[in-house]
Amino acid sequence: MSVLGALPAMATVLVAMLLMTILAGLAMLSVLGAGRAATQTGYDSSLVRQLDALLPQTQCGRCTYAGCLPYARAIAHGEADTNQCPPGGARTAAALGRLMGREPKPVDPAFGVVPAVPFVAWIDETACIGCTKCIQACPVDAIVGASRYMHTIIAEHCTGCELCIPPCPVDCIEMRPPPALPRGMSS
Amino acid sequence: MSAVLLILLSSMLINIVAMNGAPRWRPFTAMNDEFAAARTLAIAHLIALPPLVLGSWLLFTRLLQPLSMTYLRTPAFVALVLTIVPLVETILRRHGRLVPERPGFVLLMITNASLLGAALLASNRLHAPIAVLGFSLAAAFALGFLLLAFTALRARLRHADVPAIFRDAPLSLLTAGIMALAFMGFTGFIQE
Amino acid sequence: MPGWLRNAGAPASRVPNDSSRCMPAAATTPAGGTHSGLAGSRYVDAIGHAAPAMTFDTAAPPHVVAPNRVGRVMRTVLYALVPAVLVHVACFGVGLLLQILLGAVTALSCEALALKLRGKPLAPFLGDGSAILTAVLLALCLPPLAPWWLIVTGTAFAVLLAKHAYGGLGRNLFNPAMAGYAILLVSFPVQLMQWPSPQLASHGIDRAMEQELFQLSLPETLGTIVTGTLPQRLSWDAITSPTPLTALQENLKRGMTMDESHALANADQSGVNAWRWINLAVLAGGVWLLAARIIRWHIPVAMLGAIAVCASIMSAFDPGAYAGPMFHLTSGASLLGAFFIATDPVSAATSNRGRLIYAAGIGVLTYAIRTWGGHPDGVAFAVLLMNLSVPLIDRFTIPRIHGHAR
Amino acid sequence: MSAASARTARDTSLAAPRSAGGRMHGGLRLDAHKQRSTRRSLRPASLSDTYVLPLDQHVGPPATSRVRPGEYVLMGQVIGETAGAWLHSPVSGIVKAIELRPAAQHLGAPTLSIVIANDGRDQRSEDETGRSFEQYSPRELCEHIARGGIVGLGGGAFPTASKLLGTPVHTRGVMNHETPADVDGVTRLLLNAVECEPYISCDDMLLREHARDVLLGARILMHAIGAEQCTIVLEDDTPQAQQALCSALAETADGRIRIMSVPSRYPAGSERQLIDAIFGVEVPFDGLPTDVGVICQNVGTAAAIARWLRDGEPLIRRIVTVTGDGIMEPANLEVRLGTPIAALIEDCGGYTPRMSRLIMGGSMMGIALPHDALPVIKASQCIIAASTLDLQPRSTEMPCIRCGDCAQVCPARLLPQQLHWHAHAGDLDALERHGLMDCIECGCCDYVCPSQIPLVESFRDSKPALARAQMQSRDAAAARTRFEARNTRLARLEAEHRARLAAKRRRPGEPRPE
Repeated sequence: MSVLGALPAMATVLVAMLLMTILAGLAMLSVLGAGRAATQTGYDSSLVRQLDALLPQTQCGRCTYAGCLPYARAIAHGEADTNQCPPGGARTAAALGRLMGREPKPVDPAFGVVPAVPFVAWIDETACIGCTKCIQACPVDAIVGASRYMHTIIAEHCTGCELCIPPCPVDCIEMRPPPALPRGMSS
Repeated sequence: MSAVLLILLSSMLINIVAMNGAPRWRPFTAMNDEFAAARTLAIAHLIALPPLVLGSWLLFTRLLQPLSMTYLRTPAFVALVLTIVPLVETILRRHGRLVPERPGFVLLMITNASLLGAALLASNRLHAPIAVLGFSLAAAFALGFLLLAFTALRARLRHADVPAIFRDAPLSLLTAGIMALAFMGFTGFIQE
Repeated sequence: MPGWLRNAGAPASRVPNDSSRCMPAAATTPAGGTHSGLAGSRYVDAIGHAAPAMTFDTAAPPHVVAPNRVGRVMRTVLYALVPAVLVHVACFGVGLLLQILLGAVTALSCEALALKLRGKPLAPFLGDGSAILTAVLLALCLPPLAPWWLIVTGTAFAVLLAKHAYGGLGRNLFNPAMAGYAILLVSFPVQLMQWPSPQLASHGIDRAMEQELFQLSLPETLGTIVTGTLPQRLSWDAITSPTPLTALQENLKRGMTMDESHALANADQSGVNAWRWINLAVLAGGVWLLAARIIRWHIPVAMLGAIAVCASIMSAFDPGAYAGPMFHLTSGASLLGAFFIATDPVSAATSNRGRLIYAAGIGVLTYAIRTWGGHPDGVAFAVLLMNLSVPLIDRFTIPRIHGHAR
Repeated sequence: MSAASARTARDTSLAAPRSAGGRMHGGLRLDAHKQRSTRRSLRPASLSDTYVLPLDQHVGPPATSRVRPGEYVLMGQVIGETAGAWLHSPVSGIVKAIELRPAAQHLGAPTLSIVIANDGRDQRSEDETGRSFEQYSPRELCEHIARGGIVGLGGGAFPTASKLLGTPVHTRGVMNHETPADVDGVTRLLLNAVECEPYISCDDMLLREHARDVLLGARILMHAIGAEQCTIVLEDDTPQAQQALCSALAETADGRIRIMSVPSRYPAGSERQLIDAIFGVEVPFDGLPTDVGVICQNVGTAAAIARWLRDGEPLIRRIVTVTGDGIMEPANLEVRLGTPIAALIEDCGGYTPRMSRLIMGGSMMGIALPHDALPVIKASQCIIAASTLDLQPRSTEMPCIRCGDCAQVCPARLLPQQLHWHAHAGDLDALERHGLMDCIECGCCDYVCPSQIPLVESFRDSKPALARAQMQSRDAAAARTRFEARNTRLARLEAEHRARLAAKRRRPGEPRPE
């Protein structure tokens, strides 16, 4: 097996190694590139958007996350479980479970209990001092009023998240069943 | 021809088990509308398969065979897949509506046996580039149709009051079995 | 009586059925109204009013329902099959009747077994005749002298796995009869090829002598089916002759042209004639089903149309190698498939447009398998393939709803 | 059927009814069972001693009572007020009590009702100004109709005034009500005399004996909504009614009114299907007939409006068909509202031994009542004392074999077998995709189903769940848009605030940014 005879074999092996490294390099480049492209634009994968679409958007924080979108991101990344949304109730828990392919579990009462027809906030206008603290706290702009003027809550826009109760200095906000006004008429 | 069908079916069977077998992430059912995921995957296959099969065929016949290094066929194929699939994903992502799911899509595309099967078959059997292209397009189209049909099928099976022992996986395998029966009708189409 | 009227009676807050824009959702029950439970027909009044003398049962509308039953539908289809069975017996002897008997017994026992396992009531399901219909269709596809275990395994697979594994009547995805036939076709190809040559009464006198020799009496037929062996005086090759489709396929493989193959077939008068009579009887049954409005025209017309179109295109393309439309329509299981098999409502598509696509697909696939495939008749495989794509077809063929743009 | 059919100005010829071109999809040919009830002529029902008037006789909040127990009321005096249509006393007498009484529309469950003891004198309350309808402006006319307590008498019981005020002539100026561009604001009146449901024959008798009231009512309605064209539609199997209407029309010689007939198939009389058959236009699923420029009213409503405007008599009586094999002599009676159904049964000779079920409405959509001690309300068109002969009860339910007979007969072109499949599984998205909310609950699919499945009942039970889910997703979407708008606003305010601070804290010596 003369060295000369072996040279072409050696050459082919070298060429093969070179070829494989080039191909592997290309592969690495595209895998990393695609990965970066996905996360670079703070891009919420469609899974997060689909999860967010299922949530009731009360932004109440009962699921220990800042709002519905953060909770959806937590579920997508597997940090949160699918039964932490009391306002959504059994239907949302089942939909989240089905979407994540897990066995749907009933809502965990530890995160709070919400009545079937959610209550809405109500301001006792005689006690309101117009400090606008609740307006800043309301995530969905359901409170009308200006500083030093009396505030009131638009019952139809209130999602029952109870975030306006703690900041109120005179504690004049309480939760009440929604008024029986015919919803269809007023839209 | 029957060999191709058997390969497709085996990939379909392997896929099915993969689809509802792996517990932690289930790439397929991670979409609330399974149909959208199946459509995304079908179109991804349609885009990925032709360049992949053509590339691996050219690589094999023009490069590895003259240098008699055919043992490098599979690693070359793996490298090719790792190059093409992420590119396909970026193409799909720009499309917006067909956005693939991060964990599920890439892994499924790379580990999809039918891509490897199609590539190996092409390099063994076919000799003209046109035949290779035609074959890869046909394989991608058949796989896409099967994916969509099967997803719609499972959506309907989900609501039927199937006996408890047959629920989910066994019924999918039984359905795949009867489907294989149906495909046996095509045996002998093209004399090998 | 509008929605608000009837729904307001029930305790849960109801939304009237008119479009929500003009009618508000009655968020709470009418003011002051308390709802006493309507215990069956006994009316208990929460406000102390004495229950009136005569009380009546309160059932939900509609109060009048047409006397239509699932059993009636299936039985009508069975009656429509009777002419085909009679002509079949006239041609091939009493073998078919025994096969049907065996099939029906197996089907009913498997159905009973499955229902008992599922804990469902036996009477209504056994009475609806769907299992018997599966058995009869399967028996019509098998050779009359096939061994007993062929029809038994086919029917058992059809009823147990193809129907009850999916949830019983109305929930199977695949046509049970065709699933059973396909499994037999793939597993026992030899037994399925043993079609005896037809002994038509209208034979010329010269053939009469031979007929006695081949005519199998009832006990002999029974013996053949049970033991699987012919009486001494006969041998399988002597009495079997290929069906027109198989004959055509073998001739073409041997390189004959179409005309020679037809000439050969016409010479052997009994073969082609028998099958033509059987198909005529099937057509008669099918048309009667259409008249009885049990099936609708969409599936038969689309399937036969697709076969005819493919056949005429290909035969126009190369008359020597491809048979004309008439041959394809009147041979093999085309007519049986179009009127009795593809129209199985459970495994067919749902909307009319979906049915047209479904049946056209069956027609094209049948023609393709017959012409280029290995099997002589592709109806079974075509039906199974299209059953597979029915959920996909249904998803795209939802008809336009009244009042919706698309 | 082209919408603008050729119409000569002074077409005084005997307007023979022309058959409508458009055919309804599906529908059933049912035998009408109307001969027995139309054999005798119309007669008023005998007066009973107490009248019970429930306060919630139509959709919307119930009426608030304007009388106190013990007060003496005259016939036709207003006793209840609500937005849609007021409530009037059918007789003169003492208000015995305002209490919970079993009501027919709640299947016998009690609801707040006014009980009036009849003193038999029928003293009428004083007439109003007695102006003829031309002197009212369209808006005043609508409000006057509301004061007369007029509601749709075709079974829907929708307050007529609210429907009329929805037409473009009244809403053109109103800000939030946009009339679709393609409708040129022209409203066409459609008087519906198509009694497609078996057993009901009250409109047929009304036309035979009070055709002139209907025509007067038509002219009043055309004035109220500014319509120049009115179409009265009948079924082609009511010859006497057509004859009476044509001769009355020939007398009044009003060229704007034409008469048409449709083949008698159930449910041809449903509003959406009738508008499609007559004008060839489909009412949008989320819209009202006024969106396609049509107002559909029952002929009974037109007659009631005529009596209210001409004689000053509010809606205190209506025609009720009392029929069925369970009653001795079926007939059509002019009944005062509030009369107990038992009194009607006595008027028609009492029950036959074969009586088994008491239905208010037709045999396809009527509701079964627990007993006959319930009052007649504005919406009770027909009382069927059904016997085992009339009823063909449902037998054991079998699984659906997807035969598609129901899809062939569905007038709304739905797929009831798919709706049943998804309703059974509770899959709300698929139910919405297959159009559950467009189901008009006519019962045709139940009628033809070989598996005898109670389809309409399962659809009616799934509709509230779907409606609630749709409302929740609408609210969630609105909440999300408000939440995102708030976040962008806060971010903008924050950016402006920081820019102002940065501008103030610029280092000395830099030129002031002009």
